[in-house]
This record gives sequence, C-alpha cells and structure tokens, in this order.
Amino acid sequence: MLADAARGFLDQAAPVAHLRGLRDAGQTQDRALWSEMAAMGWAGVLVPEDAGGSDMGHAAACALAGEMGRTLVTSPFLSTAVIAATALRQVSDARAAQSLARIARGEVTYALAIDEGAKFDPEATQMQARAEGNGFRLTGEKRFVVDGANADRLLVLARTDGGLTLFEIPADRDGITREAQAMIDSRDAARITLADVIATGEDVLGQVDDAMTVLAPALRAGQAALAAEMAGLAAGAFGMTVEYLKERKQFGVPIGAFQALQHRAAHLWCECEVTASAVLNAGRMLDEDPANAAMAVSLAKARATDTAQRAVQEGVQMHGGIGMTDAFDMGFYMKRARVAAEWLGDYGYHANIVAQARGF
Amino acid sequence: MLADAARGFLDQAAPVAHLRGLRDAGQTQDRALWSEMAAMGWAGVLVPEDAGGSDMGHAAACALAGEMGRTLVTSPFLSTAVIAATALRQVSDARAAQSLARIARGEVTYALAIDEGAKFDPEATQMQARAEGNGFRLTGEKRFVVDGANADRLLVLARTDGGLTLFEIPADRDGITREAQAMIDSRDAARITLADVIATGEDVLGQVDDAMTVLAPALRAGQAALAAEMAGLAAGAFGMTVEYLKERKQFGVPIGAFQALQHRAAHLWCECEVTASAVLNAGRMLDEDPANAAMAVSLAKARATDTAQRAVQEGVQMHGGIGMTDAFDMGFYMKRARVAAEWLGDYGYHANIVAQARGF
Amino acid sequence: MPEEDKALAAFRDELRSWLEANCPADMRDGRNDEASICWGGKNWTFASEAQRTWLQRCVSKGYTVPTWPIEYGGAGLSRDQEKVFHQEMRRLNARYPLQSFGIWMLGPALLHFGTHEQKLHYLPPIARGEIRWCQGYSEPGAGSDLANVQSRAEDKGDHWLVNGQKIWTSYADQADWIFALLRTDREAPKHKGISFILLDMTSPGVTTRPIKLISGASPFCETFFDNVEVPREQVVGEVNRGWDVAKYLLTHEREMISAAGGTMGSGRALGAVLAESGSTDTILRADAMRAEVDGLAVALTLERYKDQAEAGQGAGDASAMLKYMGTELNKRRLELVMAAGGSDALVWEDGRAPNWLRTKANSIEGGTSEVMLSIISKRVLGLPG
Amino acid sequence: MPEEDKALAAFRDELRSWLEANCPADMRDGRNDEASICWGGKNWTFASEAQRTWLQRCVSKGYTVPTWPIEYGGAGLSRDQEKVFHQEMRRLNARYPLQSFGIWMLGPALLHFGTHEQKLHYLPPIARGEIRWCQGYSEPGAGSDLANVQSRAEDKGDHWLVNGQKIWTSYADQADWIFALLRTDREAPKHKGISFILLDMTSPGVTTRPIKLISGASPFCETFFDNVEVPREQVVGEVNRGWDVAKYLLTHEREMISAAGGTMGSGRALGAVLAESGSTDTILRADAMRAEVDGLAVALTLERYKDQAEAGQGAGDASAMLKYMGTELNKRRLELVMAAGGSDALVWEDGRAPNWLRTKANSIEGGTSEVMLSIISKRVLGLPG
Repeated sequence: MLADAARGFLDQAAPVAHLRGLRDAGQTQDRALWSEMAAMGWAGVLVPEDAGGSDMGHAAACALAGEMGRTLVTSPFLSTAVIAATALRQVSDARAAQSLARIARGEVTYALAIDEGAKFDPEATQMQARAEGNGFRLTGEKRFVVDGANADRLLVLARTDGGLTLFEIPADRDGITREAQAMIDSRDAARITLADVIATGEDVLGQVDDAMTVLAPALRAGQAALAAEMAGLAAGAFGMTVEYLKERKQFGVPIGAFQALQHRAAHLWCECEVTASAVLNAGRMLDEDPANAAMAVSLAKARATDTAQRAVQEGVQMHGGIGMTDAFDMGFYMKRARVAAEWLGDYGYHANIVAQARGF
Repeated sequence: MLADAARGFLDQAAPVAHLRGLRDAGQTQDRALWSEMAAMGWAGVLVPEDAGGSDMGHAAACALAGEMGRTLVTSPFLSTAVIAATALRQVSDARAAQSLARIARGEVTYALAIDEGAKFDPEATQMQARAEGNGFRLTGEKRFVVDGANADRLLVLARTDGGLTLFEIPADRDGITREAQAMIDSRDAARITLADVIATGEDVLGQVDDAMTVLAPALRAGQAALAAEMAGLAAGAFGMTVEYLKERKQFGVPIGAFQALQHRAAHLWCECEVTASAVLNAGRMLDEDPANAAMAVSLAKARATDTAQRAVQEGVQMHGGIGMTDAFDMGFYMKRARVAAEWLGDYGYHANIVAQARGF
Repeated sequence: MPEEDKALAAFRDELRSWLEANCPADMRDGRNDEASICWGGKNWTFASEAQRTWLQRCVSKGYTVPTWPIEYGGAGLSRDQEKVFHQEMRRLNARYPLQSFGIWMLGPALLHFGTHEQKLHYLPPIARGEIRWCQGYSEPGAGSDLANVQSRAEDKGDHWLVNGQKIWTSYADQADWIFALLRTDREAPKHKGISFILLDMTSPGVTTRPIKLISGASPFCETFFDNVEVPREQVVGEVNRGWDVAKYLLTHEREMISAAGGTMGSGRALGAVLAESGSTDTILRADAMRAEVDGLAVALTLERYKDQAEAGQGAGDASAMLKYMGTELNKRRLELVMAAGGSDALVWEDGRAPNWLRTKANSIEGGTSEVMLSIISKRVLGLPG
Repeated sequence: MPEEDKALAAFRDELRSWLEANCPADMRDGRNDEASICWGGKNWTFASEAQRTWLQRCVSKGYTVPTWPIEYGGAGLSRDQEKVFHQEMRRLNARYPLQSFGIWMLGPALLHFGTHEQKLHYLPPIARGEIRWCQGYSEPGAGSDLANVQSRAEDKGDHWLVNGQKIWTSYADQADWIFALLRTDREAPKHKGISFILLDMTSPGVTTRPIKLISGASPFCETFFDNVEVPREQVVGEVNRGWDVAKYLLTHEREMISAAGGTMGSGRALGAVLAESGSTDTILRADAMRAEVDGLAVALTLERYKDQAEAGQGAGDASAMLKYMGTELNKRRLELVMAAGGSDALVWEDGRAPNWLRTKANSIEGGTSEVMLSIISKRVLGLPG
C-alpha cells in the first residue's frame, strides 16, 4: 500500500531524469521535493506521533527507501529521517523531541560524520574531542560524510577520554569547513574538517563516552534502509533490463529469446527475490526485536550489496553499447550501486558480522 | 608426440573401464600395467640416463600425467616416477642411483607419507624420530598416504631434534602397520602407523634436520604432475560432456543446441585452455628454472583444482540423471577430482603461495 | 496480547509439555540422515523401540502430518501453529517421526484433487505410516521432458491395463504403492492424454530394479509394468487430465527439495563446520561466509513464500526459484563441507561423501536447474520464445 | 649456448644499451593511462618535450612497430626478439612511444590484405605517428550483428560515393583517416556485399559527434557520411570481400583487447593494491587471490597463443577465448581495485572510477562476451544450431 503510493508519487516527481537534471545543473539536493515528501509523512516515518511524526516503523521506512532506490531518488531521507531520527529517539529529553518534530516537518536535515579512513569503521574513530571546562573542543577530519555538504546539522562521532561520544551540532558552527566532493553517484558527500570546534555538554547526544547506545540503533536503521534502497535499485535496473530484452532485436529476434540471456535474467530475478526476503526480514526485526536485529540487518546489507552489483553489471552488459552511454540511465544505477556498496559498511564488513553471529 | 603416443596406449590399455574393473574386484593396483608403462620408459621419465632412465624432464612427466588424467589411469606414476624419483635425484650417492635404476625398471614403488592432519601441511609434522645410537626410532601416525597400501617403500617425513628429516624405508619394516582406506576415488590411500620403527643413518634421504632440500623439489614435481593430471581429468570430463550435448535429444533437439548450455560449455572450454597454459608453464619452469618454479607450480595446482571441479560439476549436471548413476563414468571423474583437490595442497593452500609471491 | 496471540501461546505451552513428556530421549538428536529416517510402510522394520514409540505417539496426536485435517489423520494446524510446531520440534532437537512421499507428494495431491472417498481411503494410512508410496513420473530417455509419457494405461472397462517402464522411482523396491503418470489417450496432444493413477506394487506384473548411484547408494529404481490390471476408480482427478495433478505436484516437489537447502538457517551453520575443521584458509572461509549469507537469505525466502501461500498467494511458478536456489545452494554447501573435511572426508566410511554426492542430484531431480530457469524466464519474466 | 641464443643475447645487450641511452627519464614511469598515451596524428600536441623526443628516437629505430618489416617503418623483429623488446621495455618501466589504431588494426590488415603500393603508402606514416586512424565498423541498431552494414559506397566509376552513419568510432573526432566497412552491393547476401574502404576524415561530408559515456569521457563518436567522395583505389582487399578483412581484424582486435586483462602478469599485482589499502577483509582478500591466480594464468595463455601464432598456428576462433577471458577478468580486477579503494575511490578526481567504468565496455566492444561464447560453442566445440 505505502510502497504503491510512494511509487506512484516518485514515478512522477522523481524518476531517474530528476537525478540527471540535478547533476547537469551541478546540484545535489532538491529541498522542494523533500518538503513534498515531508508533507506526505515520509520525513517523520520514524518520528513518534506525539512529536508530529507518522511513526510507521522501520519496515515502512525500508519500503519507502526501496521505492526511492528504484528510481535513484536523491533526498535526505536516509541521513535525516532514518539515521538521525533513530538516534534522536534513543534520547528522551525535550530537545530531542523538538529536533524530531523539526525532522518530521522537513525543516532540518542531518548528516552522519563517522568515517575517517577509506572504509566504514566506527571503532577506529580518531577525531579528538578534548575536554575543556564544561564542554569539548573537536579537532580532526571526517570523510565520505554523505549528505554532508547540504545538511543543516551534523552527528559527529569523536573520541573522548573514556570512549566514543556522539555530538549533535549545527553544520555551520565556527571551525567547521565543508568541502563538497564530486561523487560518482552525483550525490552529496563531503569532506569535513573540524578545527577546535566548541561543543557544550548540551551538544552531546546520549551520554559522554557512550556513543554506541545511541549510534548503534541509528546505524542499524540506516543500514537496513540502505539495503532496501539497494534492493530497490537492483529491481529498478533489472526491470529496465528485462524490458530491453523484450524490445531490442538482434539477428532478427528479440535478444530476450536467446536462452543464455534468459537463464541469466532468471537467475538475477532469483537473486532479487532472495534479497527482498532479507530486506523485509531486517525491517521486521528492527520493529519487533530491535535488540537482536544486528545479524538480520547485516544479512540484508550484504545481500543487497551483492545483488545490486550483479544487477547493474548484467544490466550494462545486456544493454550492450547503449548501456555504456551517459545518455542512458543504467550508468546512474551502476554508480549509485558502487557508492551504496561502501556506505555504512561494505559486503565484507557485513558478511563478517553474519559469520560471527553464526559461529565462524 | 609423447602425449599422442601415450593417449593411444592408454585408450586401449587403461580406459575408465579399467579403473571400474579394479574397483569392482576390490583392487587398487595393476602391477602388469605398470610394467608395461615402465617398458615404455614412463617409470624412468625423470631418472637420469646413466641410471637407465629416459630423463625426459618435468614437462614430459606432466604430459604423461595429463594423459593419465584423461582416462583416470590408476598407477604408481606420481608417487614413484615423479615424487620419489625427484627426491632421489637430489641425492648423489650410489644407493640413490641404484634406487633410481630400480624405479626406471618398474621394480619398486613408493609412497610419500607426510600428512598427519586432514590438510596438507608438511611444516606441521609431529611424527617423532627420536635419536638412538647411530639411528632413530620413528613413532606416530600418517594419514592419506596415497599409494601407501601397495607401495614397496615409503618416504616418511618426521621431526628430529633440529628440524624435519626425510626417511626412505621399506614399507614392511618392523613396527609399521598399514591400513588401506576405502577411498571415494577407488584408489590406494592408507593410514600408516609407525611404532618405534628403527631407522639407521642410511635410511635418511639427504641430511638430518634438512628434509626440505630433498623434499621441496619432489613436492613441486608432484604438485605439477598432479595439476597436469587434473587438467587432463577436466579435459576428459569436458570431452564426454560435449559429446553428450551433441547426441542427447530433449524436446526434439540435441541439448547442445540450447544456448544456455552452449555458453556454459564454451566458458568451461575457456577455463580448460587457461589451465592448460598454467600446467605447461609449470612443467617448463621445473625444467628450465627449478629454483624459481614454486609460484608457477602452485598456480598450476590452484587452477587445475578449480577447473577440474567446474568440469565435473557441469559434467554431472549436463548429463542429468544418467550422470548420477554408477553405471556411467562421470561419477568416477567427480570423485577423483575431489581427492586430487586435497592431495599435496588444496586450492587455498596454493592460491596463498601465489598470493604471497605476488605481494599480498 | 491480542486474543489470537494468546491462543497461539497456549498452543505452544501445551505442545511443549506434550513433546517434553512424549518424545523419547533417543529421538532428540536432530538426525535426519538416511540411517535415522522412519519411512514406514508394510515392510518397515523399526530401527529402535524409541523410533516405534515416537511414531505411535505422534500418530495419536496427528503430528506426523500436522497441517492435514483431523478426519484424514492430521492435527489440523494453522500455518502459525505449524510454525510453532516446527520451532518446538527444533527446540527439542526432535527427529521427525515419519517421512514419506505419501506425506510430501500424494497427500497434497489428494487433498487438492481427490474425492472425499479417496481422501478417507488413502490419507489415514499415510498419516499412520502404514502404507509407503513412491512416485512414477520419469521415463527412460524423457529426461526433463516429463510430459513425454510413453507408459500407457488402456481402458478395459472395469480396469486399466498398464504396460511400460518408469525410471528414477525413489525407493520403489521398498514401496507398497505407486502414484504414476500414464498415457490414457495416445491420439491427444502430449499434455492432454495423461492420467494420474494409483497402483498397488504387489499387483502381478510389477517389478523393480535398483539403480546404483555414484554415492554407492541406490535410492532410485527402474520400475516395469507388464500387463498390470488396475481397478478403474484408482484415478485421481479427471481421466486424461493427469498433467494438471502432475504440475501441481511438481510445484510442491520443488518447494520440498528446495527446503533441503533452505533449512540451513535452522540447520548446522557452516561456521560450526569450519570452526571444527580448525581451518585458517582465507579462500575457504570467504566461500563459507558467502554461502552462509546466501543460505540464511534463501531460508527466509522459503518462509516468506510459505507465508504467502498461507495468505492465499500460491508460490506458483516462483516455486521454481525456491527449487533452483535451494538446490544450487545445497550443492555449494556440501562442497564446502567436503573442503573443510580435507582428506578425512575422502574415506567412504566417514559418511560425508555420500551426502555430498547426493546433493548433485538435487538440481536434476524434480526438474533440472535449467528447466527451473526456463520456467522463470518464460512464465515469471515473460521473455519470448 | 646455441648460436640462436647467442644472437638473441647480443640483441638484448644492444637493445638495453640503446634504451638506457635514449629513453628520456620522464618516459620511465610505466604509465599507460589516457593522459600519458601518445596517439600521434596531424593534430597531435605532445604532452611534453620528452614525449616528442622518445617518439622520434623510436621512429628512427623502427621501435614504434617493432615487428613490422623495415621497409614499412618497423624494426623487423622476430617473435623471440619481440619478447626481448617487451621485457627490456618493462625492465626500464618505459612508456610505449606511440599507440594507435593504425598500429593495432589497420597495419595488420594492410600487411595481410594490402598491395605493396598500399603498404608503402599507408604504413610508414602510421609507424611515424603522422596519421591517426579510427575504425568505422558498428552502425546504430546493429549491435553484435556487425555484418548488418547499412552505410553504403556506390560505385561512381572513378570514385565511391559514401553515405550513412557509423557509431562507436573510437576517437573519430581526433582521427585523420578512418577505415570503414561499407556496403558496395545491396543485392548480395549480408556478408558478401561489404568492402573495406579507407577515407580521409577531412573529406567534405564527413562529420563526427562525440558520445559521452558513463565514465564522463567521450572516447567514442558517431560519424556521419553525407555524399563523401572516395578515390576508387582506397579499397583494401577485393571489392565486396571486405568481410574477410573485417573477420581477420576482429580476431586481431580480440587479442588486443584481451591483452588489457592479460598483461596482469606483468602489470601491477592486486597484492600491491590490497597491501596499499591496508584491508584485512577476508572476502576482499579471497576474491583478489582468485583474480590474481586467474590473471596470471590468462596472461600465460596469451603468451602461449602468441607463440603458437609465431609457429604458424593462428589463434583463429580461439582468439574469442582470449577476448572473453581477458575482458571479463579485467572487469573483476577493476571491481576489486574499487573495493580496495573504499570511499576514496568514489570521488571523480581520484581517477580510479573512470578506469573502472571503462572496463565495462571491454566485454562489449570488439564483439560482446556473448558473441565470443557463441563463436567458441559453434566453431571450436562444434555444438549444433
């Protein structure tokens, strides 16, 4: 139901041509589109009803992310409505409630700043949050901050005396320099430098030295939604490919009549179906048994990463030369699949979590 | 030339039916066949001419092994003519020369006893060779001793005070118990227990505490020949499969007309060709630059292991139900491929050697 | 807790107590290999007293066929109750009390196509493990072309006269009855002249010959019919419409075979296999990790399709996906078990090799992987040709 | 040392001294990326004085086309000498002085099919880097069906009148001349009415339009011919037998493209890429190990086929194998480079992404992987249909 409605809206408002238009205009966001999504309750999908949200849960968030993946919709949905909202929900104070309400209204966007190396590894965080008086001074550099160039606020993971601490600060605070990166998926990601940035105790989300209580659920929510997005991406690329197999003729027949391509397409469909199961399961587990959802989430992200890469690789190959041209949309799918593969942990990262949970 | 002659002989003297016959009779060797091979110079392929050998080199030994792989010939060729002969050649004394001469005449067979665990790992050898007077007392158990139940003599790797030592002893020496194993490939492999077996200094092949000077070249020779056997096995299984694709009809046409099977068969042929290159290269390197042949040999064994497994798996699947029956030969190929995959180091073992040589 | 969940919880409590009280200790080892399965039938010899007791107790509760209606020998469980049933069985590591082609194949066919009389006549003996069935579909040379049925049943008024040969009939040499596809109209197009007929294997003119497989076992037979007389009423569904029954059962069979791979999520994790082997091999570990990820996801897919089936959306042609993915996965999985086992696994008596070789047939029997892919390509994706 | 080996050793010594003395320091970085290649041609702007000097010195020795006969601008090297040449070039990490479709494609075609006059006229300017060629094979909508040539050259007595459109012409916007397949007999069967014709790109009526690719680069163009007049003698081989030349060149092209993957043995090992990334990821490491094993073996296969070609056994249809395995491997390899690079590699300016995306075309251009597999299946394996 939700997914069908979302699909109807997105096919009109944000087909792949929308991303292409933004790219050609040198832009990485469309605030007007985000306002429309907020008006439909998407921004508040994980915000409690008493904070003005629609509180539909993770399965619903994943369903929306899946539809966005299908047409490569560019929006702050994952960073703001999923990750930041889930982080803020772990904290029960008035400020967090206020922030959640602003998220639900589409008034504020967030970016999550964790990575410092080329791979996702929160525990390796080195950014320093030096205690000073009642507050901290943050210094260091964050890379691959998705949605970081446009976001209003940042969630920054930094090292304090006794562990890791998560800070929630405005993106334009003194000492913060943001450098937008020209990413291959034409979306927003930034390199962000913090030079002696002042953070007060109020800027700490959750407890000092205990970032993970707040961050871990937010990461899992983000990973599940990203897996859903990638499963949707795979389905979108696969759908394009099957259509092409039916219409494109070579040697006088539709290429979809060639059995070798038929079997590869059929195999790919099977992979998509299996991945869909893992994604549905991740959303359900986050809603029903969040404390034990880690393996389910990693399973979904691993499968979705693998399936999306297969789908775009087969997509380009089966389209032949046209698949390689910028004028055709398949390249956008391929590039997004590559970026999404890395964000919030790659295949190996998540397969390793599954393996450990299974006694490897 | 050599290969063509060998193929002509083996197609007559030792097709797969020969292995089947031995199995059905509960036997794992055919000494008469080995005598014929010796008469053709195969037993002495690596024995110097002055010891009565044909001294054709490793490339030739690999060519012969490849032809034997094609029809799954059961013979002491690898253990005796390749491994033991190469080990003995590293030692330049009269006894070794005498042993080599006996090998060339087909009078004596050998087995190499290294493994103690389930995986090939010479360095992990724990069998004890306790110094006693001028000699040693050997105690321990060897597993997966290929050709070990029938062999006349054994090459036994054991731990001495300062390292590993290789012993060359008769298989019926006091204290040796051999238990033939019912192997899935219907060939000879034994579990051999040594209980306080006496070995003199004369029984040491090469130097005490320095097994590898003698053993390493022998292992490389054996691994290359085994790779050649597996490449031949893959080619044999593939050949059967292609013939079947041409003759078997389903839904009114030969199944080889189905494009999905065509492409899989074509891919398999490519894999076989690429593996053939690696095997040829290993034989050439052993002849021309043995000191630097380690990576080439491991490359060949890794590729051949992978290709043989693909070939038998596709072979069984493409044959459908008949491929699963014992009455059909494909099962023999599958079972031999599995055993050969493990012998003298599996895919991971050899891929790791390649990787280390390539800076991983 | 909603009313529905309360009822389910009560069912779980009751079931758990019953299982604790009734499942013999020896039946709690979770084994499901050839040697431990109870197949039932007239000639069945129980491997142990515990096996007999466990079967009898389960029969009394309908737990050999938990979802069948009570009047046909089942326990009449709903899909949710069935899930609970399997969870509690697994919790106790209990063996299944009875397995058979009657339960897996003929039962579902009769429940769907049989008359009330046929159901009452044939189903309870299956549920009680009294009659063992085998399946006569394939014929020599037909391969994947299952509708290429040459064995025929001639209409002789009060009976059918059956002549011909079947192949790949599982355990025909040990079965009491067979359900077979037989040609009843030689003039009609290939799919239109086939009937689904039940035969007593003790009828004069029926002979069987086991086929030895590469694993050394002989789970399949050739079965010969030489002027076998079969009572007229032993047809399931309409005469000449047996292909409908066969198609329905093929779908069912695919799900069943795929379950072999699909139960990995609940079965022994490859991690344990690997840990036991003590291997530190990068390649083996990576391959096992991938297989574990895929196995868990396939298991979830099987559950998802079962839930959809319960909700009235049959898996239909998509069952080809379950069959294909499940069996291909199972092959990968057993290759890894063999690789982890090293040379230990290469000895027949070790026992891993026959299981490994057996999986190679999974992607052939019940429709090859290639047939499954073609079904998906044409019927699910709508590709031409 | 046999006489032959002595001669080869002498050649090696001489070559090594020459390279040491003549290869500019800046040309010893082994680069072979788009920005560092010297393509030559009338409009070529040298990227550096070193690039110009290196080209001129190599031209004077015939080292831009070392195996071509001396009279056509080459060095007349034997296959063994050629191997030494490449070994010594690699030893010094020297860049290739000149690369072009003239060297790779047209040259071999002319050497095989051209008249002596054509060779003398066209080859030396290629060897000197004075004329840059592009290839006009594909047409819109034809895809893998290369013989589906619609562009036509009408016989006007002293000249051909050319009309039509080509696509995927590499660097047509920078080329001086084009060699193209054009239909010269519209009545003949598809493969029989095509000629292989050389055109000056500055002829009136020739226009080009670059095609932007997903990598952001535009290495390919659409090329339009509008009543272009081409002198009659600019046909290579017989009129209407251009498909023979095309087939010969396709084989050649496959080997060339496969070399991209095949040179891994001599190129940068994935081990170095992985070590640099500092990754400890089991999956990534295992995948890279496999790719390295396969890459080395494919490289050996390329060498083996080259040796066979030298010995008079052309690779023929087996070149499809080299093309298929080489390009598929190269795709795997670049996927691994991207994975090892993590988020660093996702930024355009990093430079890895365009190379990665470029490899995706390798298995499409010069005949798709699917076409290669079909060629092998039918012509090598003799499978029906």
